[in-house]
Amino acid sequence: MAEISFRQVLNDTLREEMHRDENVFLMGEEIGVFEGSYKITAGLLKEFGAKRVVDTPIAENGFVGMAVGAAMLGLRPVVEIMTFNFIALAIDEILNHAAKIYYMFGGQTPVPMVIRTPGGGGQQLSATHSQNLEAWFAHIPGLQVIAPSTPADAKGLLRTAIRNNNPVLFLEHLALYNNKGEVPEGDYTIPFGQAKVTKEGKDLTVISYSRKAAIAHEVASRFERENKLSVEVVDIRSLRPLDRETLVNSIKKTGRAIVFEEDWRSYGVGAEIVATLQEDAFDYLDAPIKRVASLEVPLPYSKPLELAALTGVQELEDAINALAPRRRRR
Amino acid sequence: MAEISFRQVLNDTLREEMHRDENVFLMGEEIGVFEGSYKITAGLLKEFGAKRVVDTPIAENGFVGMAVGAAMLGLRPVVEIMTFNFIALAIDEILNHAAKIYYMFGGQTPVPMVIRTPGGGGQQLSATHSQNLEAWFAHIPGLQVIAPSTPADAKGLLRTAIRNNNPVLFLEHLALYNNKGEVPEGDYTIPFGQAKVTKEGKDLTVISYSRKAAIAHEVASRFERENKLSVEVVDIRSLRPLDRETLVNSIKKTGRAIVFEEDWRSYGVGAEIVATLQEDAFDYLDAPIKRVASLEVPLPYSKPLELAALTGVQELEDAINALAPRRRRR
Amino acid sequence: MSTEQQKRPDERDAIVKSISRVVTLPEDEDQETLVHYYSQMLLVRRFEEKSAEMYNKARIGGYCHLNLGEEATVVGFCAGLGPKDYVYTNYREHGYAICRGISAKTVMAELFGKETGCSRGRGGSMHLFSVEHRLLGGYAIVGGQIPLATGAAFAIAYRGSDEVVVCQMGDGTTNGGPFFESLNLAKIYKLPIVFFIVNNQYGMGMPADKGSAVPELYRKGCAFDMLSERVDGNNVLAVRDAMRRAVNVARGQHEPVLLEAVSYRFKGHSVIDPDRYRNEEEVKQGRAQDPIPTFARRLLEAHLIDEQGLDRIEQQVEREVEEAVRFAEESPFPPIESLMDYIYAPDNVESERR
Amino acid sequence: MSTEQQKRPDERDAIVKSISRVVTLPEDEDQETLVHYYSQMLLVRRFEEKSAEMYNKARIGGYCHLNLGEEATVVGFCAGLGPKDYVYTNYREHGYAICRGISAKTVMAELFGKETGCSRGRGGSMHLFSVEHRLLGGYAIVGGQIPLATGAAFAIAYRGSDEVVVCQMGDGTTNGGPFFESLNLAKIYKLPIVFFIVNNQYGMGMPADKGSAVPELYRKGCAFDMLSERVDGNNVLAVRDAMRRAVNVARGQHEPVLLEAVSYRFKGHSVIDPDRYRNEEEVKQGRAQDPIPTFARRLLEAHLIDEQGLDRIEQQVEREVEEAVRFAEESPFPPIESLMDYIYAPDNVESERR
Ligand SMILES: Cc1ncc(C[n+]2csc(CCOP(=O)(O)OP(=O)(O)O)c2C)c(N)n1
Ligand SMILES: Cc1ncc(C[n+]2csc(CCOP(=O)(O)OP(=O)(O)O)c2C)c(N)n1
Ligand SMILES: [Mg+2]
Ligand SMILES: [Mg+2]
Repeated sequence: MAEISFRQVLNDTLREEMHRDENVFLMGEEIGVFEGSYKITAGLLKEFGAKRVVDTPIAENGFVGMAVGAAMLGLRPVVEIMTFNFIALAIDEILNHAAKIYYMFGGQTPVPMVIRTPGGGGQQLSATHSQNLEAWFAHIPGLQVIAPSTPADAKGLLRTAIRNNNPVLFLEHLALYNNKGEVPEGDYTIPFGQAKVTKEGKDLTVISYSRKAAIAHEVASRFERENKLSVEVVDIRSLRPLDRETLVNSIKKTGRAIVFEEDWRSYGVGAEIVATLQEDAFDYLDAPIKRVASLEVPLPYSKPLELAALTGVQELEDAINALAPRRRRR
Repeated sequence: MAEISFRQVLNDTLREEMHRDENVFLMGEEIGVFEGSYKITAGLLKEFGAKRVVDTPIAENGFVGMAVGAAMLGLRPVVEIMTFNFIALAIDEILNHAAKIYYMFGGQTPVPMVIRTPGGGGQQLSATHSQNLEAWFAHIPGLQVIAPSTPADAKGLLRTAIRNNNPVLFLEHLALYNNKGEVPEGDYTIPFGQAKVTKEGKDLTVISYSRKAAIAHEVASRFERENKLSVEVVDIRSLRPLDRETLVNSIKKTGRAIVFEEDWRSYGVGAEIVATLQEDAFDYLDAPIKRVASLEVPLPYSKPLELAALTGVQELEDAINALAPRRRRR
Repeated sequence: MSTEQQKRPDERDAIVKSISRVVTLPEDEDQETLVHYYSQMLLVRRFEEKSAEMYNKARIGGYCHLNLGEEATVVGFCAGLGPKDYVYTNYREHGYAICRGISAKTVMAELFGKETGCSRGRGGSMHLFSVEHRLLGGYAIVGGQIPLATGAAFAIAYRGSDEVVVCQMGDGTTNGGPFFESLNLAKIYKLPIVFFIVNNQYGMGMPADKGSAVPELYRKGCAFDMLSERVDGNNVLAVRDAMRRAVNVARGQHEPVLLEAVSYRFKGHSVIDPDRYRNEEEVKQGRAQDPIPTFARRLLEAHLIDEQGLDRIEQQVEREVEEAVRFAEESPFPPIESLMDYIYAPDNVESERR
Repeated sequence: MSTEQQKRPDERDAIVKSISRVVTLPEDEDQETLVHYYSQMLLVRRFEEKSAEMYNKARIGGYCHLNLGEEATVVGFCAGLGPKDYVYTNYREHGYAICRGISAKTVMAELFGKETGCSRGRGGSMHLFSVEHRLLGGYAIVGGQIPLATGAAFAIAYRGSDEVVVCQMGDGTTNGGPFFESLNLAKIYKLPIVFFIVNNQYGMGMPADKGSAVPELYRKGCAFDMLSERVDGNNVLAVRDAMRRAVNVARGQHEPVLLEAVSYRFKGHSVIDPDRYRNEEEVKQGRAQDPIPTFARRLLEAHLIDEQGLDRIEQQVEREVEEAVRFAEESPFPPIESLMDYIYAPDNVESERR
């Protein structure tokens, strides 16, 4: 298998899906002439023309709503919202329209569309450009929320998203775009609602998604090499629908868990994971599940403050060491 | 003490605060001539005039943003968003501006404002007019989220909200407006971040807020009268800041808890409560904390379906009976 | 038809402000059609009166917004469209659904929340929908339907087919961002869409000219160099003709058009609104514009119908409405087991190429 | 000053499209002021060049948007304001901060993320702020600042004081809902505000006339019957005078005004943008409009300064910028312990009556 970057695999997948189905088109700010703020759509305007790679003005509510309407007539829009933060301006069309139209009208019109958007902090983009709002969208029935951590998953899940008949929020991460990984050839798809054990372990489980899942995997692998603890890593991948079974099974095995998330701790994704596990795996838990999340502060620009606010490798290692069943292992 | 309705106490409190401080003014759709979609502002236009009771066009992003700007200059806007659902159009000004301006600019300008809005379903208002999105806002550092269940708390907390120097989301509930209760006279205020044990009990704890806390209190009182179980009820009242201590202390006493919430279960308020308790009271939990929440569906119009989708008295009683420590009590 | 020359020589679209004028009917109109418009207007009127009655009997729940007073606008709107054109509306859409061809029965059944309703009882009064009749929804978030309609027009242009989308909205909706963003998008992409403002002069209690910086709402088109026109919403033929002109431009030139029909809301904002905030004299004048008797007079004077004919129509309409209520009453509610259906469309439902 | 007669007899606000014209300086201008404008423009130019250099040296992080090419607009904008007027801008605001009187040192310190920065290092390049200088913030959500500025103007009207708010924004921002909603709100409430569009002809890679249905952005004011004017953004005096006229109207009549300055973005959207999407010839022409040498020539020809004078200014400016960098370098980062400060304002901070 070839080693491909996250950015490249997204670009390839969009191209392939556009070739496969003429109803698939791209829409968003600066995705054409500018080739995307993060170059995910590089070359696609040249290849497919302005009909299928649509540069929009800065009107998130307007063009996201347009995508919903186009989907109602059977097109398959793939919308790029330049960064996750700007979705705040389009939420009405997502919450009250995209997610409700199929149900509210008694199942007469599916809304097959994808919203791609990169989230995440760590590049000194300040408070309004560094947010992780995935918990909001995972809360909404009618939506599906996907957050891959590897190029392979990005390929398989983006294909599934584009072919799915319902609205999908496909969450990317600024700091993942340059990550490389092996990617299966061909028409590779991954069903929604399947978490993945990316590393087996027996002492404890780290549950994560998107960029933090990639970091968790590195940390766990290092712990193994340095034969410290045996850490299992579960990549949620799909926040809605959520794969409770895979999570529960891992806890039944390890009895201990950490949720590693980049969003704000309170009312974040980790809260749901913890609640789910204590409901379904209560008797298997040897210790409280820890949440390792970012500090609850509007992310500051100043580098030292930003570093202190965002959770990372150090916080995860400390949590693993604190939670590890030392005595039992003697 | 006088028995006053929730609606009346909100109206009285707004009037009193407007008399107390000329910087306090009201802004929103139909709050003046129309006297409010739910008549909370009845009579205030006549009393204070159009300068301080400002009818706005249908432009939530615009007038909520205006309130933020007016607050930056020292006014104290109290904005009504006709129903919680429409806040979707104003989220950018709340998330990226109201909640960040004080921090992002290094503490130079506080943003003292209140957004009042009624949420909740049960009146056949359909999918886009029946939502409970409080978990979204409770997730945001820089905001405060308040959700009273009694007229007395509404009085004390709304006063505090208006006098607070930071943005507050003050959550009301359509089905609470006609509820009556005793209300302390005078300049009664309640600090934020204090949950309240509204009924003492020993068998288990029901944790709730807003309308569901009122229902929980009724159910628990009936269980006592019918000397069934002894149910403690904790009204969170303040979702952000959250009073962990009061919640934990109740669990230390009862060992069992139910979170009773009207919002969608996944990634909702209950998830945070459960996560918090299993972190801080893990060793005191005799059974998994149950979440009794609404079904995850865009709320249907048809009455029988709507009733089936919303959680209520029956679901709470079933949960209490299922969770109760029967054997231990023999 | 630009903002400069929106007055037409035959004055059909001229604004009648206070006095209700009886224009003699043009020669070229055929009798059947004109009588049909009358009976449609009457059907909407009676249907809405019945809806209010059923609401007060608690057969209908939630919010219920009526087209009372707007019948000429509603009928003219639908008469100007082709069968394959798409319609998006706000929540005040009973009349549009009926004139679009959805039977009064299935509309009433929807208001009753029954499985036989046009949205299977899931939507209710504010959310009528029918793929078959190309009514792509009544929406209750003010302005929410406008970007959707713009996107539907985008899909038509993308496919190169020749339908047009017509997006209805109220006067109060034209002060919101979604309205302005959509007009700009429709113009830069040259989309086949008509933005149709029903200026019933109120958004709940807010007078149209108080919430908007410009009282003539069609003038907002100037910010987008958009063809814009205002028409007398109490004149069914003027509305129909203006709509035809607009639809022709949209279809033929792929140019969006902004159309404003000036009408009047006879009653409160919704059935529960006691309507205490309007000046009596004004309401009297507004109701004096009643498009239905006015049009009846025109038909009588042109000898296109006689009193008996009008009575027959009255009876037919009454029967149709009674039928609708009976049908709605007798229809079953959706089964509780179906509560979780339709949250997600299955993979096999290849979303229809409409 | 209505949209009809925006051309002024003295042509100061006429648009110079391709050739850069040397207008002789009007008599009534005093030397000091004119020379001061020149040195301010040069200061902005050198400050921005230095910012780019520091960004590439990784002293500055995040996004960094420069005013290169917009100096006449920036200086004219600030010259037209009174000291008590409030300014809201977007994220391309270094020049506005400096010309508003915030020292280059504290601005550069902010870009470095230092405690001595004008936002205590919390905001960075996109979020400059100073209560003292009444710069109420640079904002990075496109359009987000417009409702805020409108609300600030509301507060002024509420208090009956006589300041004016000026809200700067880019061309691409005028296609979004917040822009339109704010103009309508400002007009119906009669607020003392000037909406100032810097049409630098691009929103990132999107040409202004591609994203907007109307190429002349000031014309969007027509949808609100708002006084609107377009001015040559390369002519510092024309911008200042237009701003003065606008501010006078806003202050005196509490009428909002929409002002558009046509300028040109010399470089990429931000420092990291290689700017590959623009046509070379066009960029050459745009840069040929460089307002700084043009203005220098005018000063020389009017004998208001000589070459040595220009050199002295060049040196002063260089020194000021070097000073700024040194100050920023030497300033401390905010202490980690202060991370959680300023999330919530304490109760005792009675929010200042500004
Ligand atoms: C975004 C949003 N804000 C507020 C409301 C509440 N609301 C429902 S209808 C209405 C008035 C709309 O007036 P108009 O556009 O003139 O339509 P009309 O009711 O007159 O047909 C308002 C404010 C809403 N449904 N959605
Ligand atoms: C709501 C929102 N959408 C998109 C962006 C990304 N973005 C930042 S600047 C910009 C272009 C703005 O262009 P213009 O208004 O002309 O201002 P200029 O950069 O030219 O000064 C875009 C799309 C954003 N910051 N906010
Ligand atoms: Mg109206
Ligand atoms: Mg620009």
